Amino acid sequence: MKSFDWKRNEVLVFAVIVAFCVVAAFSDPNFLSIPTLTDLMRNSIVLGIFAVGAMVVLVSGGIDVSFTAVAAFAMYATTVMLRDLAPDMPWPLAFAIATSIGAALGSINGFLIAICGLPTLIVTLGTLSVFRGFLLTFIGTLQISNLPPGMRDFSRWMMIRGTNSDGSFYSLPWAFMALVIIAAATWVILNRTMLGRAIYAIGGAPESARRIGINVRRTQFFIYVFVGALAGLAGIIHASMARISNPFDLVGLELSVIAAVVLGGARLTGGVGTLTGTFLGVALIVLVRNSLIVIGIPSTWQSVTIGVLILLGTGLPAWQAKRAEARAA
Amino acid sequence: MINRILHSTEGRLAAITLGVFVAMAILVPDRFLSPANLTSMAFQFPEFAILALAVSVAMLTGGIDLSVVGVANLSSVIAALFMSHFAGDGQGAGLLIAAALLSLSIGLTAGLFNGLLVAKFGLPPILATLGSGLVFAGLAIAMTGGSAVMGLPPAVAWVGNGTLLGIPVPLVILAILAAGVGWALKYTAFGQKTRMFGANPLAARYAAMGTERVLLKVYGLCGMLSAVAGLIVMSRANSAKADYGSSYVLLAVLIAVLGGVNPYGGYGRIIGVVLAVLSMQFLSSGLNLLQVTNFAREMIWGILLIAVMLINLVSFRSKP
Amino acid sequence: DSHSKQLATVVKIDGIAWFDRMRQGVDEWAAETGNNAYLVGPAQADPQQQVALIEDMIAQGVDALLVVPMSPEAIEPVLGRAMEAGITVITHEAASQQNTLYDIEAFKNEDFGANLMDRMAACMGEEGEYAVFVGSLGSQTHNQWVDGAIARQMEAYPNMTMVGDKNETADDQQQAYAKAQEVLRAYPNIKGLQGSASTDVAGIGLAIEERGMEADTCVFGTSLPSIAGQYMETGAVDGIGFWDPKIAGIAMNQVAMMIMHGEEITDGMDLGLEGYEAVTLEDKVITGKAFVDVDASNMAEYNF
Amino acid sequence: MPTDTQPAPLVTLEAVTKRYAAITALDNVDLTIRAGEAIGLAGENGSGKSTLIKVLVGVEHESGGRIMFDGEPQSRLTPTAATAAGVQVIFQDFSLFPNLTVAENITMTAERATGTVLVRNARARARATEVLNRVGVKLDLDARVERLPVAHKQLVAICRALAADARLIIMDEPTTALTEREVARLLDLIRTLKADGVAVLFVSHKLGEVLEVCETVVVLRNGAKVAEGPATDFDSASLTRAMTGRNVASEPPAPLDPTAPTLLKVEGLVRDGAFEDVSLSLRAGEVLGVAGILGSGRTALAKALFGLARPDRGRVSLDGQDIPLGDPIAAAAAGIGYVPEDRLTEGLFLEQSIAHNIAIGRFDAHAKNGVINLGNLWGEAADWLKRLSVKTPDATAAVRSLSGGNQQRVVLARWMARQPRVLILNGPTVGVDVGSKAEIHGIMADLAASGLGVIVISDDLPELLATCHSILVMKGGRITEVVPGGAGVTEADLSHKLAS
Ligand SMILES: Nc1ncnc2c1ncn2[C@@H]1O[C@H](COP(=O)(O)OP(=O)(O)OP(=O)(O)O)[C@@H](O)[C@H]1O
Ligand SMILES: Nc1ncnc2c1ncn2[C@@H]1O[C@H](COP(=O)(O)OP(=O)(O)OP(=O)(O)O)[C@@H](O)[C@H]1O
Ligand SMILES: [Mg+2]
Ligand SMILES: [Mg+2]
Repeated sequence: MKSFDWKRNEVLVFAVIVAFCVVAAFSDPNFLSIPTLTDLMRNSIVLGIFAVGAMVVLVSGGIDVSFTAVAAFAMYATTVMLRDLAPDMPWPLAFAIATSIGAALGSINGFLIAICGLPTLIVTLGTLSVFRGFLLTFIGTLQISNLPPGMRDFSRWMMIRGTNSDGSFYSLPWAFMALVIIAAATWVILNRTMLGRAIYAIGGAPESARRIGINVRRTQFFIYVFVGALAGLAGIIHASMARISNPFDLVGLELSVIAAVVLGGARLTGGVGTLTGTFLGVALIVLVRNSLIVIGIPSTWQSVTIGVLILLGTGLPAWQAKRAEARAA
Repeated sequence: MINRILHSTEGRLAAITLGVFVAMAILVPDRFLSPANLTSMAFQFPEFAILALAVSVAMLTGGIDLSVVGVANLSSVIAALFMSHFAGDGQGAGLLIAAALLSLSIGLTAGLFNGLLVAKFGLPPILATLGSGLVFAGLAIAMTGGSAVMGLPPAVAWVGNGTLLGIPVPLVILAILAAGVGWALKYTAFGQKTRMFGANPLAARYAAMGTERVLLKVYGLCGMLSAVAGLIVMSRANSAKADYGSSYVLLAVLIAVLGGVNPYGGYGRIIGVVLAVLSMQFLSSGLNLLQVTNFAREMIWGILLIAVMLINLVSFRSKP
Repeated sequence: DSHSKQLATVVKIDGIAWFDRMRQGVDEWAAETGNNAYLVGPAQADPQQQVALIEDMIAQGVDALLVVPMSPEAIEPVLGRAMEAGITVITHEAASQQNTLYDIEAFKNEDFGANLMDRMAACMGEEGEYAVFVGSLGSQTHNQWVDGAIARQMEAYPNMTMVGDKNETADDQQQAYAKAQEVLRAYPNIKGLQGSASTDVAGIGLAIEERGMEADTCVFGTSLPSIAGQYMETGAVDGIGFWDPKIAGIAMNQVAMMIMHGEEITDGMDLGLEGYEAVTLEDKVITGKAFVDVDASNMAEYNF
Repeated sequence: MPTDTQPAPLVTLEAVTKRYAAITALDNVDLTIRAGEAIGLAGENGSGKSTLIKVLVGVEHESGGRIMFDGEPQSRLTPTAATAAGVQVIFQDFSLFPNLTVAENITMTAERATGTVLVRNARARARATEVLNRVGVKLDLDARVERLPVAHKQLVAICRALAADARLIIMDEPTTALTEREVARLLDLIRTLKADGVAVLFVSHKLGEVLEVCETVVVLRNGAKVAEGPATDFDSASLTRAMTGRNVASEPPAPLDPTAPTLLKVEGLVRDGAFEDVSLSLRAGEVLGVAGILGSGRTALAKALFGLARPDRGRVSLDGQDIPLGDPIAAAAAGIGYVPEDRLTEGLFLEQSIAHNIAIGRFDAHAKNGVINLGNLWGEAADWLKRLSVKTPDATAAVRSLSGGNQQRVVLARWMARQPRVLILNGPTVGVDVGSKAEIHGIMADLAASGLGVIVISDDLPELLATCHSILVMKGGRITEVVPGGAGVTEADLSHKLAS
């Protein structure tokens, strides 16, 4: 039987979330309410999809910092295409286009990493600049706030709707379902297929994987295409929900996303990472970013708070691991 | 001979840098080679070159320092607050030296804090410095409410805008720092240990090398270099602010990698970093003269980075 | 020919609607006057990149530099060098700039903020809680608008109270949205929200729409019809104010040209541009009366 | 014998050659392996054994010659094709996945071979349990492999090969981390496999094992096959001669001077969960062995002495001076050196030069105010290379380019350059060929003769008996007995003391 390991990152992050909520609930009794929950869930959609992708890459022993540029590219290129060529396109088709653009850009990463064998950090650092530069130079820089109707429809399509005691609404869009579906699909791939085993295997020991006949290159290629597709989808969902397609958006989030994933227990050295941990990490980051006012931290201290949180969240487990290692030595 | 040069990473990079320079000189001959442009370039690159130097040193140990800009701004904000507080007393140069020492010690403290996180608490450097960078920048915001600190004594302007024997002071500072760091990495026990630690941290521990001390020194050095960059930025902006140069973090990483520093540790030469900075600056200024949009510049940097990696790859493979 | 001058307009950041509108003005003016005038801006909103860009422009030997500073303090030294090199330097949105010949302001910032407050107070029935948003705590103009608004409220609307600090949105719509959600949760009775960055009201408007609070709240701020239009349609945003960056761009180039031709700028002068018919001159600051009040009723008149 | 009725051999290599740039790792090797046959592959370090295996399973591709499975020529063999043909390998470095569980590791290859897309957990676990029982070890199926001790990792690697329905199992030094008991078990298992018609290619430096279990022995030297014949034609000495081309004799340790002063004194050292109440003393010139079965706490003790782990209680003193515990730098400064178990990850800076690998501990010594006198530093390194006769043309070459025996000498040189008083060697000859092994034993004897105290931890009982003045027997973290080395006790006696 698997025994429960109390020292896992997941447990720690969960404890921090609970502690944060308790403090917030004390300083504002309205904090523990359905609108807070739906706000947090809504704000987790795009970050969550990014985080799933980042986690898969980390598990495979790589790192991807270009996914935000892929998302911005896919999002903006699709919006421009829709606006100029097919304004009445239904949203599923638009989403498919954005996802394919993401996958195509991901395949460029995949080619450089899997086929040419270049280091992942360097490649994605480079493609981050290239994708963003290409987007802003050749596709456009102006934000589009009159989104095509298809995308607007999608953002207004609510899964849950309700009225609060004070008469205001709360709602959760169907876009949240995208996150749920992606999480489920990724869970199946990682935990129930041989492909997932291969991803963990190449993250743990690439040479061993090669020796037992795992096609390391093909697996890596798949991963970067998959992550690109996820990023493309996240991009278009982001634009739909924000009702604006801004090519400057998203880029700059990449390190926070990776921090959230590592907070959730994924290892930067590869081979280890879970979806539960990833979502807990995302939840924590979203919670803190959106609730500092509630617990009375002035915005001048926001940056310090998030920094300290990242340090504590990664520091405590790292320190524990270091001590455990010293004990086992 | 040419073959020999092209067989080393730095040799190829030198060829590329020269190529960029020649290309720009041909495309916009009168303006690119004009003294005004050459001086302008010489004033521009030292600040991010010094940050790239700091990132490179951290990368040698297999780590990274993403907090360089945060440290630079925190130390310059504190130095500026200090100077604006005492500026009335009129002792320009003396005050400047005191402020410089103050900012260096802030840089050192911040760097040692990073070192402590990495060495003692075992945080992955990328996250330790990401988090601490936010903390440093945040402290600078909290101290200033986010606005710029002004009212610096006139002597400050000399650091970023003055010349020494006709050479821009920032360039002189960069030259001294690059030479110093390059020399230290090669000829001092600290430098050799840094490299060896980067090559295999576990073996370094088993060889009874003081790994924690090395890391503390490395990040302390990064912090001090960042503080120097902060001083130059402060002088060039004649003010200090929490968000100056925020786009320089990834640029510094890009330059270090382009300069041939192995992000996984153990290999890297300062000359490579210097060449990478030069090629970036030539490209950047040249493209500005050609009125190419700044977005295209970003794209070209990315392409340059990947191209250099691919060239390295091809020439490694084709070795006999 | 010898009459044609090279004038570089250097803006905070390239590619956004605001400065694209300004570019239109610069390009039109260039075509009209036959000068080589153009607009450039850094790819990222970073004062140091703007400094580098200005360095390059100086090295190119432009005749005039027209700058919309990201951070006026940060570019003091480089503008000083430009002036030493004999370049005609004009700034915009930087009333405190030292190293400039003239700074052009579309209006007095405090007045603009007070005007927004007046409109918001009228909408709120002069009572209730309100919150303010700025793009960054370090931005001088945003703070002047907001301070002007708060001062106006203090003196004229005693039944209104500001809740929380100035909320910082990093000039990012997504952040404004998240901040607005948070404010709405923390202060469920809030009635007024005032934005400063052009994206602030859009982010706030989205949060308001999602909660169905269009009718209960009054949202005002600086923005453009192209950004805030869809929220004004639904009533989530009640009104915006702005000045036309196109005219501001022309004004800068025009003033620079006048100076290079030896003309003098005087108090009460007519620049021949809408909103700048009778400018005031105070020290180096040229101030017009160029603010535009827009709400759902007249937004169709502005296509940018 | 009517050849036409006999099936084609399982595997045939014809004139296989493998070149790495300038190095010819395999030179025209012919080899035939038939069902139910165990072939011993012997050769010094770097003679090409591992390369032969890699070529045979498609991890590397031959530069010339032909490989046939069941008489079918294989062009550009891949690991998948080799697995499909029933070839399984236990790699020298185990090639496990540290981040996966024991069960996942054991069944990974077998499951892949079934071509399944989905993971079948229940089936896989049943399979893993079955194989573990067959090998006779108890391991937690859900433990991550990275947390296992080396020996357990090796057992997992063995189980992985057995889990797939193999027709040929290649074992590249499968017993290096195993104790006598487990080795005996493995050899039994090989006999059973043979009886079931499975062929085994067995690579080992432990010649006794090779001769015990294999019917045919093949010897490689410098990539070429230099001898082949029935195991009964060889004995330890003749096999050694075939491998090295010369005779290697082991000498007993020089007698210990009874008046030699005590160097190292350990009193009541305790580390909870690892070892209990360890006391020992080591005299100048003494070689002290430590023997014990897997997990008996030998490595933990060695690391504690060297400061890599902090003991909970107890004292360690050198020349009567207490040494601060848990601080390797203090330990090294006091004169204790440690040559670790795993050369590749703990010992060497693989991509760095040989000279750097030797000089690592000497930077400070050659520095004045932090500035190194590089001439002296490299001169000293070159001197040590010569003194330990490391075979390399170029001290600036990466240490990766050296063979195992020479790499081990580099690690030894690193410590000798620091002139330690006490040197702790953990598995000093693991994966080292017979020739180099004898030379390393010679170096150990010289060290002792020059007045050092040497502590040797080893699973190789003959090695301990041949080199040590006395041997500590560790069981369950305690020293249970001290036996004399040399001819004082036999290998069988010692083995019995450990296992009982
Ligand atoms: N990838 C490689 N590149 C270059 N040379 C190699 C490579 N792999 C092995 N060699 C060389 O090929 C030769 C044979 O190595 P191999 O590993 O097969 O020896 P071995 O007999 O298995 O030795 P050991 O007993 O140490 O395991 C050695 O000289 C080695 O240095
Ligand atoms: N029966 C056991 N099973 C697994 N681990 C054990 C067992 N007994 C002790 N250990 C742990 O294993 C660790 C490793 O022991 P250690 O490596 O010192 O043994 P060893 O005899 O030196 O083994 P080897 O030399 O084969 O590596 C110790 O820290 C101890 O906590
Ligand atoms: Mg081998
Ligand atoms: Mg051990």
